[in-house]
Amino acid sequence: MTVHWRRTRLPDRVTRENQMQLDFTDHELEFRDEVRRFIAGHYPPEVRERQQRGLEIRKQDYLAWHQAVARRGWSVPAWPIEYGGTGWTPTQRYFWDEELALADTVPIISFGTGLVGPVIYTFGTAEQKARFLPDIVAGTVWWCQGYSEPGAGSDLASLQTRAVREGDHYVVNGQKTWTTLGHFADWGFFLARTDPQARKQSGISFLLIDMRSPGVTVRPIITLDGAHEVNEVWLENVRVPVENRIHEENQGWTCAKALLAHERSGIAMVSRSKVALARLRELAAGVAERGRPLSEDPTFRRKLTGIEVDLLALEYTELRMLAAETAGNVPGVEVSMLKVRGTELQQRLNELALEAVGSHAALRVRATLAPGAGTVAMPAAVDVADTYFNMRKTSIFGGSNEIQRNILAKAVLGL
Amino acid sequence: MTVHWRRTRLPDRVTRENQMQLDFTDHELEFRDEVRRFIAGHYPPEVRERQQRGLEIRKQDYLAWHQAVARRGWSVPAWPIEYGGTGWTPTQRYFWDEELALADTVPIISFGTGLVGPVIYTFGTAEQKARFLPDIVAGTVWWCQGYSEPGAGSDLASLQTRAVREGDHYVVNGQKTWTTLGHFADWGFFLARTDPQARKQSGISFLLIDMRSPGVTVRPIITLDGAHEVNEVWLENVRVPVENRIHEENQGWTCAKALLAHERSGIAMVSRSKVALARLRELAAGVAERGRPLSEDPTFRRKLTGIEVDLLALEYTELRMLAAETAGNVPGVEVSMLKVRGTELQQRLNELALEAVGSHAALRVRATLAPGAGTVAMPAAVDVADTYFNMRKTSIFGGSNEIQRNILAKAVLGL
Amino acid sequence: MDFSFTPEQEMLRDSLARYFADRYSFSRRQAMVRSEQGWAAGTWRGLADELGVLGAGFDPDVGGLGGGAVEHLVVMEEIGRALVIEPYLETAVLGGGLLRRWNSPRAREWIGRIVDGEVRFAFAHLEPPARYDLQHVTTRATRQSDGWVLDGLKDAVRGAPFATHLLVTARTTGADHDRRGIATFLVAADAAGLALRRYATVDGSRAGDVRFTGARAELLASADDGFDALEAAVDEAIAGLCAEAVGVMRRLLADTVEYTKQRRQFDAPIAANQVLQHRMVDMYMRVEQAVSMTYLATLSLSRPPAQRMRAVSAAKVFVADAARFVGQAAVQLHGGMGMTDELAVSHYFKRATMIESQFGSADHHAHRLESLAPDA
Amino acid sequence: MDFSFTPEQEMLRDSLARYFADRYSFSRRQAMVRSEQGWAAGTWRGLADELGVLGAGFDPDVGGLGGGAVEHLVVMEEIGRALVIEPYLETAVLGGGLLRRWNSPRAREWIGRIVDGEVRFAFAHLEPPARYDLQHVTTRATRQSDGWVLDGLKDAVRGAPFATHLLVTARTTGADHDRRGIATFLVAADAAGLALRRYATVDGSRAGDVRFTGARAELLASADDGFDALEAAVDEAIAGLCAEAVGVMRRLLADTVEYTKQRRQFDAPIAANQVLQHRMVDMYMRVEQAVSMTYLATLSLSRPPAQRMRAVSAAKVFVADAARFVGQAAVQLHGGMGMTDELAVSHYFKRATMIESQFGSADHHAHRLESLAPDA
Repeated sequence: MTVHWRRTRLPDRVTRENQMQLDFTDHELEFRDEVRRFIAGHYPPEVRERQQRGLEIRKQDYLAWHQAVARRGWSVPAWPIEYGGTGWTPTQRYFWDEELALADTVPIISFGTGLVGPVIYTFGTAEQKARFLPDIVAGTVWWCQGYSEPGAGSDLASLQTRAVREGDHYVVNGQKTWTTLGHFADWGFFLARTDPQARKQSGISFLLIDMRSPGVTVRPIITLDGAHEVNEVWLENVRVPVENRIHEENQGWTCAKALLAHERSGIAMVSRSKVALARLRELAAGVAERGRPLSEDPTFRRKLTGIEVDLLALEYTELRMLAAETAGNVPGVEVSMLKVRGTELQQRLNELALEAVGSHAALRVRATLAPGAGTVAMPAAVDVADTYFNMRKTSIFGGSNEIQRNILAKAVLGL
Repeated sequence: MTVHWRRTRLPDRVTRENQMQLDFTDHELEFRDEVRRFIAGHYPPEVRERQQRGLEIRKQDYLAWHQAVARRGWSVPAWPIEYGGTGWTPTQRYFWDEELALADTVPIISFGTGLVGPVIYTFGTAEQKARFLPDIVAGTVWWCQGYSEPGAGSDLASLQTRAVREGDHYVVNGQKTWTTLGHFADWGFFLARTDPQARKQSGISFLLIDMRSPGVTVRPIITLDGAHEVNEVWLENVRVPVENRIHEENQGWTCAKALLAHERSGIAMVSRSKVALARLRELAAGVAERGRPLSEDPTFRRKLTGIEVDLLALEYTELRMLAAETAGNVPGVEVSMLKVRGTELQQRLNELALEAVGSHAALRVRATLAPGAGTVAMPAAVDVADTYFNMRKTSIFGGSNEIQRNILAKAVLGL
Repeated sequence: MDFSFTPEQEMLRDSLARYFADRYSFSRRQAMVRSEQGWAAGTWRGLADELGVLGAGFDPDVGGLGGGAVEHLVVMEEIGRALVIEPYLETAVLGGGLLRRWNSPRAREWIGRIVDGEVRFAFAHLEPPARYDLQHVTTRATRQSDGWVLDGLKDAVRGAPFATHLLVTARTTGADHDRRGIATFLVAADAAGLALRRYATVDGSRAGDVRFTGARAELLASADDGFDALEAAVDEAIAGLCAEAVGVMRRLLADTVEYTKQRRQFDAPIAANQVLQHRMVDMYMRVEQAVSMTYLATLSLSRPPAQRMRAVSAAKVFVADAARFVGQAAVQLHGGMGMTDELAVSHYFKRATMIESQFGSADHHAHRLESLAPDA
Repeated sequence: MDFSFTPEQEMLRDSLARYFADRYSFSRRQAMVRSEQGWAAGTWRGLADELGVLGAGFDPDVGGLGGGAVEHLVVMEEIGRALVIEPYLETAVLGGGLLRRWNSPRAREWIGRIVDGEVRFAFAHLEPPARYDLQHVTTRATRQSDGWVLDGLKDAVRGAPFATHLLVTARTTGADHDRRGIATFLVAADAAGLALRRYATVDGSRAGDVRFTGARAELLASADDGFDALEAAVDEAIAGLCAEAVGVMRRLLADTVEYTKQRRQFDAPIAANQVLQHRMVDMYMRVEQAVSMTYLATLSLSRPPAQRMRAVSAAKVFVADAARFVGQAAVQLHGGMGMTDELAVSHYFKRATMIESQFGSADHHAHRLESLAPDA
């Protein structure tokens, strides 16, 4: 049977409205300017100075910036307005992330705002919300995450930490690991097994634990770059009031899943990578062999161009998802792609920086020079190698890139 | 407990004999010259002319060269001397392969010499040896392989072809595929299931079938480059005398395994790739943009250099295995590495050739030009794309590169 | 910012998809490209008369639908998906782009003929030693009392054997690589002084070398300053080519996912192999990002030249690499079947491969990108 | 052609392996490199007195064992395998290579001191703007009535804080990049006019910037024509570095295979993942080929300069890329544990990373390869 095609199957003419377009609205651009002005005017000068001098960023530095943002009312943009959210559009949230990146601010630590906060406002009781949310919004309490356990890795549900009910308390025993900045934490949110007989994901509860409770020990894990960023947390007969459990007993996995799905925005770190690319260009322009700057070496340039192109591809893929979100489509597991490609690009940028500084990459100067001893011959080389080493974590933590590809294979391709 | 180390644990002095060294012996080099002279003097001029004119290589062309080699006594170097082998050292065999490659000869088709021949002299009866081996050595009979079946792919043992014993014959029914140059074949060697109840690898027999037998149909498979190289072979009630079975009934898998392990020498195709690299350099020197030859474009050069380095790495890896073989160590599954890396390099060479000819790669001229119509603007571009397309097979056929990596993971790394 | 298609654009896509499914199935396409002529005029007529799609990118006052670059994107993606060889890119996108810029009564006349399906163009630009340099033009245009005549050789002119007219770049003045002095002409395929040597292309189309010996030609727009318009129209064609690549790659990915789920080996579908799964995820990620880059290029066509060129070249770099990866992976995962002429996958792979170099390779466009200021 | 080790070479390898296993375990090594001094003199003494290995590459008449490049390869591979920071490369290979070429009574005296473990060298060559250009030398050597004095700045001198003497390249004549006029000198680490700024390196060693202000120096061999010898000795050092990389990579691969077999996730060893298996196969293939390239470079050291340089540069290109791939994959497959300072794997990864650029990156050596005729 032949279908009869008629010209009327096509519109007679195309409307010029609602056409696909790259430009942002004036309103959006005004918002961006406002954000830019706010950051320029309120970023704590002493934090900026520590960054510029290459000094370690302390707990109070992170909090100072969080508190400045909170005073402006922007510390939890993605939250429901009733709990302090801004009601921003996805585009506004994107601009906020981008401006923070372009201004090279210290991050607003997301354990409270991005992770436990949403769990509390989604699953918590009115009392729990009233007790915990305001401090998270204000940035007066530092939260940490007690999820991973030694030997569990990406297989989160195989956790061994036990919480045994004794009256109105749980007695918690176990060990957590990879707890980022846990040494700064006032409170932590933990997954613990409350029903040892249940199947893997069942029988887990979500507990909030005061890190000053007796029996809580935080031990540093030094990473290969010499930094203290992650920790082990030991829990020995830690007594946790039952009212600090979020959601029903044995329903912790529901909280955990919700949390993992949250706050994917900015995961590709495009803006941070753009800043890194600009710095890399600068670095390469300052390095020369036989008088020719590395930035003019065709082999090096071609690698930079490859990264530039891939970064654009990632940026516009993220923007497409953002536009879809704006149009009401909640992003799905496709965001795993942003994580995979984003970390691959960050790591390629680190590799090129390492190539740019050449043999000088070997120098670990900052940590070993007496203060005021002056700079080495190539100041730009300082930290390049340690950054390269440190950033290897990005393809491992938060669900390794192999796990992300497994997820994509299953969820997107139906394999 | 501390071990006491004494200087006497080391030799007092090192002997200068038997030291590791790169050079070949004078005797080996003389042999290479002899091979080179033989090829130069005996390669059929009419075959060379067809190659130079880009004409199709016919059955008689392959056989003419095989027969010339046979007259010199070199057609089955790896065989035991009693059946016609040369008794060459691994180095001599390597030189033979290399000189053939450097002289760009048509290959000596290996279905007889490399595959079925060794099976016959290993597992065959005295009668079978006397009947089949001399023709293989002389190059008067063309053999083909009936192994793969539609739907089986790399899972060889899942074959469906049935051979049912009826008196002193087997009646064979089934379908084989990917039979290379089967349309030239006088005889074929086939795997057929003789015991349908047996476990996968058991119950298979190894049969020699006269391709002119009633019920044998060879149908061309045209590959993506438009070439007729492989075929389907249909077997419909083909009667095969029992005396054409090699080894015991149901022991065919033993023959098949022995055959797959055979004749790995030259599998990396290093010498052929060296010739291809030299041609690619020539090609790139003849292509220019704004007056600068592509061979001087730094981006293109860097890719060439990468291939050159990887080719050296493969060559010396093969030579190490060869040296180990010379010293009496039979190469193991490590040769899978030669196959994987060899084909990856061939394919990268094809990719660069494609890049070199640029948009001209689109032209399929030879097949569509009237004879004598002259050459196109870029004669070098002819066949580059079809070669690229054709050579995609190298990472698929003969056990895909994925299967080779599975083998290496299991056998070499114990995974 | 908005990346959604309008209802009209969705309608355009659906109509084309159904039209090609009905009229341009893979087996029909194969029968056609293997025929003596290598093409069937009916498809082009159908696109004009039955679908009216040839006017998608032109203004209503010349008989078009009033669309633009996004409509071209929609059409080209469907062309890629169905492996269509008809010269929409050369005729409506490239030729149309030049004619729109000319913007004269005569140009509107030509556009009307495009919309009505009366003319088909081939782009006769490449000269043997030019490689990808758009400015390398040595074919000479000479003004005579009654018009222009061309002399020179163009090779690898895709679609020339099917064209009614050739779009020919020629030099009115200046040296071989000068920007100034390049103009574009239209020459009737049957003009005296035009000799065509035909041959097949590996991806199922036909092409030819064209020699002009005093062939009469019609000048499009300006004689000496035609290069800016040419460069812009070629960028539009590159964006269209990227859209075609997206259609080709989507099909390669879909076929591969489907095939690996069905094909069993060692008692399991081969899609159960984690290595194959990750390869397909890598294909998927490249396809999705190629889509993004195609949108970027398409929506940048109306921006200032440096921005336009940067977006288009970046898209071509990405798409060329993606086309290679996706094509090779599709064939590899199809195993022996991917090597056969019989399955569609090998033909999509061949088209993907040719798209890599059409209008400039990844390296060529990377170099163009490098020649433009990073912040332009 | 022969790639087998002699029984004496096997004995050398076994002795070193057992010595390092006993005296240089990972935990001892870590305690040592974290100490205030960053090293322990005992190891060097042990290598000299207990093992006598420092003479492996020297002739018997200067107290050596009569070995050569292959003995250096054996030693350096074991150094890589045990992550040894002691300056065998700088002292015995590079310094020894220069001294062997000088071949004077004074040189034999120095060699004797190397064999006896009395001296340790650091190679003070790199100057801030030189990058990898071996000919870029601006440090000045001036002849005075009673010898030479040096003036200039060398930076990133690996092992300088442990050295008894620095091997310093300096210019006796010519402009900054001239081949002629470069000589190598020995300067005592405690010489007047030598100022050292110390710091740690990321791979567990120490380094320093060295300023020479009229420091007294001893000239090795010729004043104006020292570059050929320097270039040859540095090539020997690069071959040695490749051998070290092989040792490092063998350990990275072995640890990764072991770890993925033991580590369970989702109720199976993670080594059951096909993607991880193939990654390890790719590591294995790179390691094996790096071995081949190291043999090629080592056995080519005695060939004519162009052949030697080609083999050495090709080896460095391959080994640098392999070191990156193998190191990154090892950390990735160890997951979070690979990121910790606690396991050996991260330290082997860091050493592998530094080997990438030591004596020139992959791109640098690719360019050197390109500058030499293909058939030389």
